[in-house]
Amino acid sequence: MSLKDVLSPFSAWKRTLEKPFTIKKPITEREGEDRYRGFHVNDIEKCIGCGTCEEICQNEAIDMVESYPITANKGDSGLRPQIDYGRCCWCALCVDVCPTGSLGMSNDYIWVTPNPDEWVFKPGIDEKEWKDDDKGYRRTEEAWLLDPEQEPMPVLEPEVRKNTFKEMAKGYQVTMALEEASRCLECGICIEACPTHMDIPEYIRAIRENRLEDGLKILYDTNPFSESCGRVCTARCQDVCVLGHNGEPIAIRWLKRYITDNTYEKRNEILGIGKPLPESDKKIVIIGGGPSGLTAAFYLRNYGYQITIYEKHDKLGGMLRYGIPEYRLPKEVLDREIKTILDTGVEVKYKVEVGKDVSLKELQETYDAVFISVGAQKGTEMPIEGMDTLGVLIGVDFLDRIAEGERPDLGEKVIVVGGGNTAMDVCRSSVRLGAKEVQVLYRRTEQEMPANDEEIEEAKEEGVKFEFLTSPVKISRKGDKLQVECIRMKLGEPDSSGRRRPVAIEGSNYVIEADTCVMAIGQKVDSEMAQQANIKTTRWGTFDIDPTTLQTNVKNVFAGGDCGFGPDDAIRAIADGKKAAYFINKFLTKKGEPLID
Amino acid sequence: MEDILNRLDQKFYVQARYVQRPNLAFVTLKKNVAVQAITYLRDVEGFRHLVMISAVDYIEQNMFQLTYILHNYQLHSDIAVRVELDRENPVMDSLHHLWAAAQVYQREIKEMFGIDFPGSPRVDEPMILEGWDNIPPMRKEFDTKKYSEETYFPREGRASCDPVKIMEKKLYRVEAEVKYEIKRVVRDNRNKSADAN
Amino acid sequence: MEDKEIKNVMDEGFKPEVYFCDARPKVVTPVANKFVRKFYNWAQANSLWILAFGTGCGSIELPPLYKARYDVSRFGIFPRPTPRQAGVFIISGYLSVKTLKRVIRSYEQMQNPKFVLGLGSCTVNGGMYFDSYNTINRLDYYLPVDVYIAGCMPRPEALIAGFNELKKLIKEGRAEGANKYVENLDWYKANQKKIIKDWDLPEYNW
Amino acid sequence: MKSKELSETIEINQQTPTKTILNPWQPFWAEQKEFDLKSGKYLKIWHGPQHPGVTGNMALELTLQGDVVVDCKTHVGYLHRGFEKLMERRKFIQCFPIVCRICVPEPDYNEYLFAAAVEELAGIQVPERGQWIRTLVLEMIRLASLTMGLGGQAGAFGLVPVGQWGVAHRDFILDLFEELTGGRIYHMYIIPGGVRQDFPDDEFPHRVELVLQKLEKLILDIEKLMFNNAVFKARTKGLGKIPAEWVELFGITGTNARAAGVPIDVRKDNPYLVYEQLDFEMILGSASDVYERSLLRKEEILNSINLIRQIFKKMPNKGEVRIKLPNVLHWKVPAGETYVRAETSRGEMGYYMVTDGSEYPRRVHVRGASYTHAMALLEQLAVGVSIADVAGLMVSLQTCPPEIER
Repeated sequence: MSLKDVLSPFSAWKRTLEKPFTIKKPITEREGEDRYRGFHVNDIEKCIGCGTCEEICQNEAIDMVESYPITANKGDSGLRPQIDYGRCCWCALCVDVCPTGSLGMSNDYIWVTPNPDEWVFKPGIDEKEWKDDDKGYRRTEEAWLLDPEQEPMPVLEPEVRKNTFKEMAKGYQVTMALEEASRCLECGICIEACPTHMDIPEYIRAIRENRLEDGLKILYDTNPFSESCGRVCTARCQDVCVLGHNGEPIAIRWLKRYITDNTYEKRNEILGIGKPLPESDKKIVIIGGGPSGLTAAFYLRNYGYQITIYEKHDKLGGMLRYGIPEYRLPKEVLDREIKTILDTGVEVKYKVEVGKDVSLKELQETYDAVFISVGAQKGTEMPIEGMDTLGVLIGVDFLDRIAEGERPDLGEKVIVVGGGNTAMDVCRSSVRLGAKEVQVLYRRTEQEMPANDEEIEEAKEEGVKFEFLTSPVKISRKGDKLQVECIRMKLGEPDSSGRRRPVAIEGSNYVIEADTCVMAIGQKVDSEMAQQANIKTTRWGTFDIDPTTLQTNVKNVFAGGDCGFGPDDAIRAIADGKKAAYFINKFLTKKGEPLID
Repeated sequence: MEDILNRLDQKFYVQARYVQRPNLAFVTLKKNVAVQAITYLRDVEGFRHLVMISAVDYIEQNMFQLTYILHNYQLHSDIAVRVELDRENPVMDSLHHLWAAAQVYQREIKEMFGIDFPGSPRVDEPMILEGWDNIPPMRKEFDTKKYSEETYFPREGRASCDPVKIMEKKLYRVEAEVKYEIKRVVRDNRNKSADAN
Repeated sequence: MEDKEIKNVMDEGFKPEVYFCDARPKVVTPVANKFVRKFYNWAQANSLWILAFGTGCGSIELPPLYKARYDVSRFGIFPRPTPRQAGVFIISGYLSVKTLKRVIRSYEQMQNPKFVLGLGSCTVNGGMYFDSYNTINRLDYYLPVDVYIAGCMPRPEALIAGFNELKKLIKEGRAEGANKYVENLDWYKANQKKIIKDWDLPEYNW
Repeated sequence: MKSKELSETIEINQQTPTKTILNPWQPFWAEQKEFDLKSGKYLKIWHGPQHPGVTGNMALELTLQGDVVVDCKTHVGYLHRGFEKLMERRKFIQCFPIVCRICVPEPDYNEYLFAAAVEELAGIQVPERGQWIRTLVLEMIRLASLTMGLGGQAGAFGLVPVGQWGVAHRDFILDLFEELTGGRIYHMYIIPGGVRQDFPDDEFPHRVELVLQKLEKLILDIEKLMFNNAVFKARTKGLGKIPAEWVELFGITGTNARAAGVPIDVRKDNPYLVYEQLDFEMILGSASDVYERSLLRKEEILNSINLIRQIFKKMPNKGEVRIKLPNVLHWKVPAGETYVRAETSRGEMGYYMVTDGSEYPRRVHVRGASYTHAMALLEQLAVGVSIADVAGLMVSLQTCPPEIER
């Protein structure tokens, strides 16, 4: 022990002159850092109540609860997270996983109370002092735990597909499907958006767990047109998909297609179709063998009724066959799918047009129930001069002809009027028929186009030109060319549908030369047969039905699909068919009682 | 590494080997030669550091797997010796005489898995748990959440809603009824036809 | 203890009932005089001595609290090494069953007035160990808690806020945890005995 | 101060395996000593769990003769939460918020090791910048832990000012963590695939440097106050000597082994993360007593400061910090087994992970660095030590009860 060892500790005295480390006012002086993970905040406008935070929370600290003033809505379950601070560990996994980015954490961290039952609150709804805090932990793009990118669907190259009606999308390979299926969060927000309410998370889970047979069964529980829907559905589910808020939605449609693509050979076997079904002596007639009618037939057959379908054409399928070009839905796919439905034991009368060949009144009297699903097959004509000029075609008729196998010569330049999915089908078919230049005229802008974005994108890839805010006013013929006179439009006030109404700009007329002009601006219902059985129709020509039960004013006649609600997509028609099956069964089993409470 | 494993294989039959990365290999040995083999690895091959002893419960195959990880300071590499034990009567030879640290691991494994190491000091004393009267907690059949809920009174008043159910109730009640009824009918038919086969 | 007593202990073994007061505790009623009572409360509120028993992870935030940076001794808060000198018991987070037994013992040894501070989620509803087989879920079944502090871990500032709340309660005369324990002693004991399987403590000792 | 008697009893401590062992199955560490408590010569007391000197919540059952310990049994389990069991019912992503609770002073090692084990089994490569940030975080937490540990070591021998400084300076490091990660004690920052977020801004390294300078200044003071202190020297020199032969026998790692002159350091032997690209020396001692171990820890603080500076100099300025995982809610890790290790301030910490291809780990075993130090070793070392020095001895082994019993 040296003297140095005794003295050197005293050097610590020099610290007495330093400024102390002590924080003078501990609670107010130092607020949490910008990234500090304090109490939760929630942007309740952004939050859609998907419950992903609840699922990832390893402490089971989060409950999804109904919370005033939020109510359930399209794409929003109306639930909001409620957090138990007797469980939370402030790990912020819920923030990092939040698909919409609504959840965050404030940098406020002081909360003391003598009452342990207070420790549950709904961030963003309950009044807390940190409710509107901007500081604190927020999810950044790099910290997001979810994958915003959709697995791309392999498609034919634009140069190849321009010349062929072969199916464009090739379908997912196994690894791609697994990858895509694993993105699903299983929140179930999509189920509501689907008109037929398919169990989407369930079949996606079946894919992930490689139980494709189960997946097929789940599909056929709610939709007997799964294979076609997997190709051409408008996929309203994808519009509300929770991942779509900050990235690309799950490719639900392609996943559905993946199941059917891999099981179609054994479909009847898996589903037990062809095996005896319950038999009832009641007979039901279905008018029109489109998606709606066939769906109704499939499920009514499962109830045991005897079904007869009256079909105007020589093949079933309705708009799926005659409205959708082959490159999106190959005919063999449709054929094998319809065969599955017919294998349940449905009788079909082809080439019989109800209203002309046989009267509706007669059917209504001889059968126990009638389901009308004739669709909306008539193309709308534009109320302009020169509609009957040679070379002016109607969109649906045009597609019908192509579906029948015709390959008309359209000339060099084709003009397509309209902005819906039919217009897209028409213009893309025109490209495939060899038109050098295809131009789409639409009276609003691209944002308002009702066609799917995907379709528009693909049409552009194939070289289709788009001309927005323009509308034809007159068509005439000069030599072998059509002279289409157009007028420029501008967007005015929003109308009843919420879209801004186009208004013509006076004097902005100009002329486009073309070989063919196709009008694809809408369809109407042909409901002439209704008078035969005194069925009421609406002023748009659709059947006047109860929107819930699909029943017309004649008790045993039901109508649905496009002819009930006006032109819409296939999945809507399928949903109507299913609903009709349910209510027809109810009508036949509970005679006289009201169909709904 | 391969040489060492080959030499080990010659002396004590190695049932399975698996090289996870160049400096970590797993070998499976028979229960009766394991302690000899570990002594050999320690004294001859220079694996003188017992990193840890651990057990894995393979309830599906009705066995426990004991893992001894040994480290060689010269080669900077590890060999993990795996020994499979019968789950009904799990007994293993103790190696407390090789490493002083082993007795602690063995005590813990005895407590957490119920694998016995006769002769190991204080092996029957409870180490971590006090007054435990259930099956050893690390065994797979022990459900910790259920036990916790039954024993420790979680706070009441927590209830969660399912987004799907709530949307069905609020937004499309009739259609949900349609869906479930149709689903029931279709499934009934399918099950009947499956039964008929 | 006399030498003779020590010899007795050595020979016959330790008998807790002889050496500990096993009497049932009594409720401490506040002083009737308003001014004296206020003075008592003021004095109690400003000398909160913590029992230095780190029961869980929360104890890692206690040293910063006592030490130079936060220096709570200026607020009359100071760690004490033994329960006999301490007035505040900080349950710093989760409690395993084994610790709970020692905690109860320490709590009962503390003299009145005494208070319990529950730190973090674990004391409220199990926190992140809600499904663990060895940790209790809610502290208020076994010990009366006066103030809870949110966090996992709470920052020392939050702890100081908790002490401020406790001071407020004491000054208002509402920190009645110890009396609650006495009044519901049977209920607390029954809960404690339910989970402490090898109960070898006297009913109440101090 | 050591009395003459005491220095004699310390001789008991010097038993080494070179002593002839009569029964190979009952070596000295397995002997059960019996003491006749009724004779009045011995006294049994409990040191902990409620004791200000123990590190964390654990207990030593000491048998004393006078004030010298003749037998010591450690009792753990007061902090047992069953992490290994809890992890078996949590998905891989859900595990990482709970693993950091295994060791309170150094949570990031648990996060890193868990992530590293999962990454190895799942075949994930972490981006380079992510690796550098991970190394930075690990060195920073080592610094924080050592600073507090040094303060605790001094505090256990009555040198309170060092404790005050150490804890306060650790707080400055925690402030940096708060900026970087958003958490003060539990950072939950290293996740499988990388780290959660990049630096908050470009000035962050500068703020770290300021804290490092403060620490360097502190070390100078600590040297004078603690290591040149006659009282500290007298109490710690010769106390708790670990013979070099014990290192392998007891599985001693880290500073405790290096103080005995055994050159083992996972950062050098099995370099992980970016330690290969960093330039540092293994710090070795020889005396292997409490004083030497404290001194080595002081050196380790300087080493860590040096490493942090190097990291800032060498790390890439831009780049990804983590790679996207597959959907974490359904993430399945392929079946396999692995063991990963890292050097914490207390020694080698390792994670042994077994997966079976499902969404949950089958088994995770955590080799706590102080597991053997605090149990088998302390039981041997405490024998022959004065009761007043037991707490100091325990701190010098850097025992950490939460990682012993998990």
